Amino acid sequence: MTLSDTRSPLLRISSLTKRFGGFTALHDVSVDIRPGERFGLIGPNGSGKTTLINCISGAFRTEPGTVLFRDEDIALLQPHVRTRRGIARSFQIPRPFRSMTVAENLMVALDFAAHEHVSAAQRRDSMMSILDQMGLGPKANVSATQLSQVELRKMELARAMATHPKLLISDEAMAGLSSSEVDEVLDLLLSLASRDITIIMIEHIMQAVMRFSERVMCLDAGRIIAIGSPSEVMADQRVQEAYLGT
Amino acid sequence: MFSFDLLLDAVVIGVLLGCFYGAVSLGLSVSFGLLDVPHVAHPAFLVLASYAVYFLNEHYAVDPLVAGLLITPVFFLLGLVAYRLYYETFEKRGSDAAVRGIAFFFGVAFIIEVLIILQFGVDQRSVTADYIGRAWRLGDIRIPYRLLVAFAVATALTVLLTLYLSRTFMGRAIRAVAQDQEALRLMGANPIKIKQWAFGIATAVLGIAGALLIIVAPVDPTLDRAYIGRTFCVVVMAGLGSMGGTLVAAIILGVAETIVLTMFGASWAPAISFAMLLGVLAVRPQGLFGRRS
Amino acid sequence: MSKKVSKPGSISRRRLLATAGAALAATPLGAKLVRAQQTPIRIGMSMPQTGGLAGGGKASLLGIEIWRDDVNAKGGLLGGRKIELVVYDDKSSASETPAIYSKLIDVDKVDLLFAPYATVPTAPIMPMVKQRGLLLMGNFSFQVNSKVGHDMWFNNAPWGPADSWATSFLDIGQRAGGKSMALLAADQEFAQNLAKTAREVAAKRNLPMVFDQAYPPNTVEFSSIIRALKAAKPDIVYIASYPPDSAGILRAVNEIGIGDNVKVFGGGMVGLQFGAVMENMGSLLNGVVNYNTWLPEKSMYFEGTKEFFDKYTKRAVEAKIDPLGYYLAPFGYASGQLIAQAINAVGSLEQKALAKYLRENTHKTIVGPIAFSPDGERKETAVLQAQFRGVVDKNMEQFRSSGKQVILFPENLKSGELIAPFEAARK
Amino acid sequence: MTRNSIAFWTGSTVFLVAVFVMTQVVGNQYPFFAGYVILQFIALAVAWSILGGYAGYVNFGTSAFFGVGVYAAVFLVKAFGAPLPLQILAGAAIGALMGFALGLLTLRMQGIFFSIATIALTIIIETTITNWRYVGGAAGIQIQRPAVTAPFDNYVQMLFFVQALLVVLAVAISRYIQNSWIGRGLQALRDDELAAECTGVPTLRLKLLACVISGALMCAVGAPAAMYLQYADPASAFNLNYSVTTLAMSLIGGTAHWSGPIIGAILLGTTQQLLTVTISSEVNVLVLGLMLVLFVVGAPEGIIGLIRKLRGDRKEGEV
Repeated sequence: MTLSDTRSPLLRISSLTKRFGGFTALHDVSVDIRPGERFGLIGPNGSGKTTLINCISGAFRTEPGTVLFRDEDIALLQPHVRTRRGIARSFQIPRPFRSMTVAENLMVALDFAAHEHVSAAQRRDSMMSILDQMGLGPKANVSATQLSQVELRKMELARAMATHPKLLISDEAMAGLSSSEVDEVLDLLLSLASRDITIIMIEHIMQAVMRFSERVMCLDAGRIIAIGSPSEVMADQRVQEAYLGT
Repeated sequence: MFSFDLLLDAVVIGVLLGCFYGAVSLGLSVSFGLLDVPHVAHPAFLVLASYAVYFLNEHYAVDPLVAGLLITPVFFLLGLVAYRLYYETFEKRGSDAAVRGIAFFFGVAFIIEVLIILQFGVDQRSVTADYIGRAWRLGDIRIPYRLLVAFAVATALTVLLTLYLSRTFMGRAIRAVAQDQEALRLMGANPIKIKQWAFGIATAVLGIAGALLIIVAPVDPTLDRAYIGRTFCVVVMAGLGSMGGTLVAAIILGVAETIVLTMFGASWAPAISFAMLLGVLAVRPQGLFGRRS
Repeated sequence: MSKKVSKPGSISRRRLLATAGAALAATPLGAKLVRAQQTPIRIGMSMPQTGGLAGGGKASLLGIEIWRDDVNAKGGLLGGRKIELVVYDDKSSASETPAIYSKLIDVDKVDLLFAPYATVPTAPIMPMVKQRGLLLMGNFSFQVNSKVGHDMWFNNAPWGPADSWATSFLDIGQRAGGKSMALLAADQEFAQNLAKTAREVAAKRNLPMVFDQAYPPNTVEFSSIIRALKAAKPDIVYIASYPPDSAGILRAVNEIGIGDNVKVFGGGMVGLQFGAVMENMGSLLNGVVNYNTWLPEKSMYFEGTKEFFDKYTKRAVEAKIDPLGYYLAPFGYASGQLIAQAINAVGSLEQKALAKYLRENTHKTIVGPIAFSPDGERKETAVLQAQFRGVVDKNMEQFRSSGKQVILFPENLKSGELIAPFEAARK
Repeated sequence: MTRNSIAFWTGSTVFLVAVFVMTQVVGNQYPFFAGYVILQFIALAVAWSILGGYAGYVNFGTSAFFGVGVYAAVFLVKAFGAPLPLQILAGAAIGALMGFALGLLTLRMQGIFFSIATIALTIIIETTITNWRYVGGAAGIQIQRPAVTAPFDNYVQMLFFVQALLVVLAVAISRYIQNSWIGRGLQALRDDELAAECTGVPTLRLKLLACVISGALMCAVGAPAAMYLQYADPASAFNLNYSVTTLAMSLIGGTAHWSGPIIGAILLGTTQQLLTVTISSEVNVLVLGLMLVLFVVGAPEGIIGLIRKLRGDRKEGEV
């Protein structure tokens, strides 16, 4: 956090530690995410990126450490409550509701996380507009099991969007995609960001991170080793070591 | 009516009885604990093994334990076939395998029950051997040899299985498949073959366990229903997939049951052991010696 | 209604149908004499052929079938009407029998009803037959009519008054010098009923109860219970157990020992009457004093008894049923004999008349003379208490000869004296 | 109301009227006895599917809920001579409480652990009832039916009608759940519990709700069984058969749609009733075993799944 920033942060993580038995997955992590920021999270495999996401979205309980979201401590809230407060996420390995169509997948989000009471027709409209925006319009009534990899990624993002998030966490949404598909997803994320949604993007594909992020943080072995502008972080000695594995 | 003698006696008998429970649960600890197969027909296979042992004992005067060893290869093959069938029809298709698997194995259990009735009738059966019906005197305590046999067999099985799973290549592969099937596939091994082999082993163990079942008490064709709760209770309480844990959990169960049976109202015994299971599940869902942290 | 019988042949077919229809509508049973004389007499029942009671049910049914074949070989009843049995499996469960008996009464329209073997499947049909005023021949259920009070119920079992069972066993024990008592009963229906009367009788006699436990179904190991029982040092040990447990209990007694002060041991162990169990237990049985219903002792042979067992043995082996069949099979046959004598005496299938005849007379059967008290149970108990003697291992045939189970009670059937204490009798 | 709802409620009314007319016209008692058993299983299967089908939590404790319903009725009759509607209401209330307790205790467990916990619970409750002398304990208890109320002239006919009402109630609730946000939430958590949570579904609360509704219905269905049998003993009331048969019916019918359990229960229930009065031997059990295996292997989505597949194929053919 820079002193010049007067707005309070959207998400403030302070002194977060997470242990599994004897293994410390996160060690004293503190970071602030500003409203509307495009934030990149990188680090080698097993560095604690997904653990951090799980702590923010509520899949793991955290103690010690606090997680403040819009000035409210959410560390003890269940995941679905956090979703309703405005934290949405996609999964590293897509987790669609397999017995449903694409449209129904989104309807779950609209049914349970929509903030205000809206009519069924309005929900349908809102669902279709999200799907169109994601380029999934024609697939609305297709079973989730019949989607291609890139379509699954897009559907995950669409489902997250349907919860009307303030903060969207994209967990390696581009892994395993072709370069043209990577660009497609990246454009989608950029267009979402342009509509005042804060986005944390976890990614291994460096060009994507560089192009997308305003700020990048690098984790290694559960600790923050660098944080700053993309070029600063890329130039950091320790980041290069962590990635080259010296 | 408290007496220290009785308590000591109850503990000794309870440990031995627990070993017996452990022996009949070890196969399930592999098939359900390591492979996640909801094998509710496990006790039906167990009773089937008992009847096979009975048949050999009755008609060819084979010692029940020897008979149990003799049928293990057959049960191993049976296990290979059973897993193949289960894999082709459930695991391969993916989601919901557990729910349908349960129904499938219930069906199999019923079929086995009826086949036993058609072949052997509904009367209860037992076997004869020198060690059945006599006891070993240890001061004031007398211990039935039957239970000592159960103790020896259970310990031997647990040690052998633990060594097999930790020392041999195949054993380690089985444990790996329980941890992460994908990783194993990436290493070029075929997880299905490994699981099939493991299920074969789990079923083969039932040969000996079936012999124990009929050594400890007479069997009848529908006895399997009484053991569904007990065996799953042991395996879950132990925490999935730990052989030593299975034995320890079984012993805890056996001791608790025997103490209640001897010292308090005997008719509460079943409630006590299952209340313990619920307690363990509520506090430590991964079981006492669970494989997950 | 059924008394208004026109001579067959003198009525038109339409009239016959009309009469039959009206009769059937009013009382489904009993009014079928309008039919031609050659139609069979149909007896309906459910019988446990699967589940826990199947072993007994199958043996009992075979006894009834042998009676049917005997009657039919002699040309049937009521001038040539053959007996036909309509039997369904009730899976040993109480929840199956109401529908089955409704089917028997309303759809199959059988002429007479037999009850299924045992109390649990019988209990739900008692109110039904009472309400409809139907005769029911009971089959080894225990005190199932005491609350219902149906006056057309007759139990074929030799139980007699509810407490006679405990009375006879405690008599034997006290005569042998017993001054205290232990009670171990299965936590299941029949055993709990026995335990209840035993407690009452003991209380009445001021016999101290030093051990009183119920053990749950599916108990695997009895060593620890027997140890606790032994520690209480009782003189009389009354056990009310079920077939799977009886074997386990005796094994544990043999292994753990029961103490020298025990005078008599046994009483209400179900299972020690079945051939397969007795063969399995072999010498472990020696010394046990247990209830029985029929035994191959001289005093137990009546007219037709030997012939019955000749036939039974042959057919039981083929059907994989209890090869001895002492416990239930002859009483199934006797049920048939009772009803046949009533039909012959009354000359019709009129249920009330049959019931009246059964209630008021003494009947000759292959299990001895039978007379009923007003509640439909035996007037006097004929439950035997017998002691196992000189039994060897793995031999089914030994139980066919006399002397292996010496009858101690009742007096008129007695074939020997008690050997006490228990440990002495086991040698 | 949508066209579907109108069709459903018309169908239900026709069904109830038909059942009522049947009780007034048919004199033969057997259809009521056999029909009662089939209706009872329909209601049980439908109630079971609310948790077992929609949420995918396999409850082995059907017999526990059913048995508690039976004994709730036994207790009320013995203690207060309570009338049938009160027995059913009390059964439902106790069932709801029991479902709530079971849910709190076990719904954090995943999949098969929940199933095993329900087995444990069944045994604990059965043992408790076995030790409760007031309601007869292990020895069982005979109960007298009160006089039947007009317009019925036979108690079993009345029970038949009451059970038909319970079926309609259970189906209406199940259908409502399926078509509402509750059903969508349950379906989502069945597919993927974590993804459902992260999409805003309050999974624990929904599971609890399903457990409470399912439990209340199963207990309510059990209550009239006391009057049907006029006898209760723990071994029969808590028979494992209720659990297995209910599970089998739901899976054979298919759990994806509310009508699946109905179809399964009618098919399997009728088959069992027919077998009881025809083949009538251990072959009965064999048929249940074979049907389970064949359906689970050959029609994994149940009969509903088969029908959908056939329809789908036909549609594709037309295009």
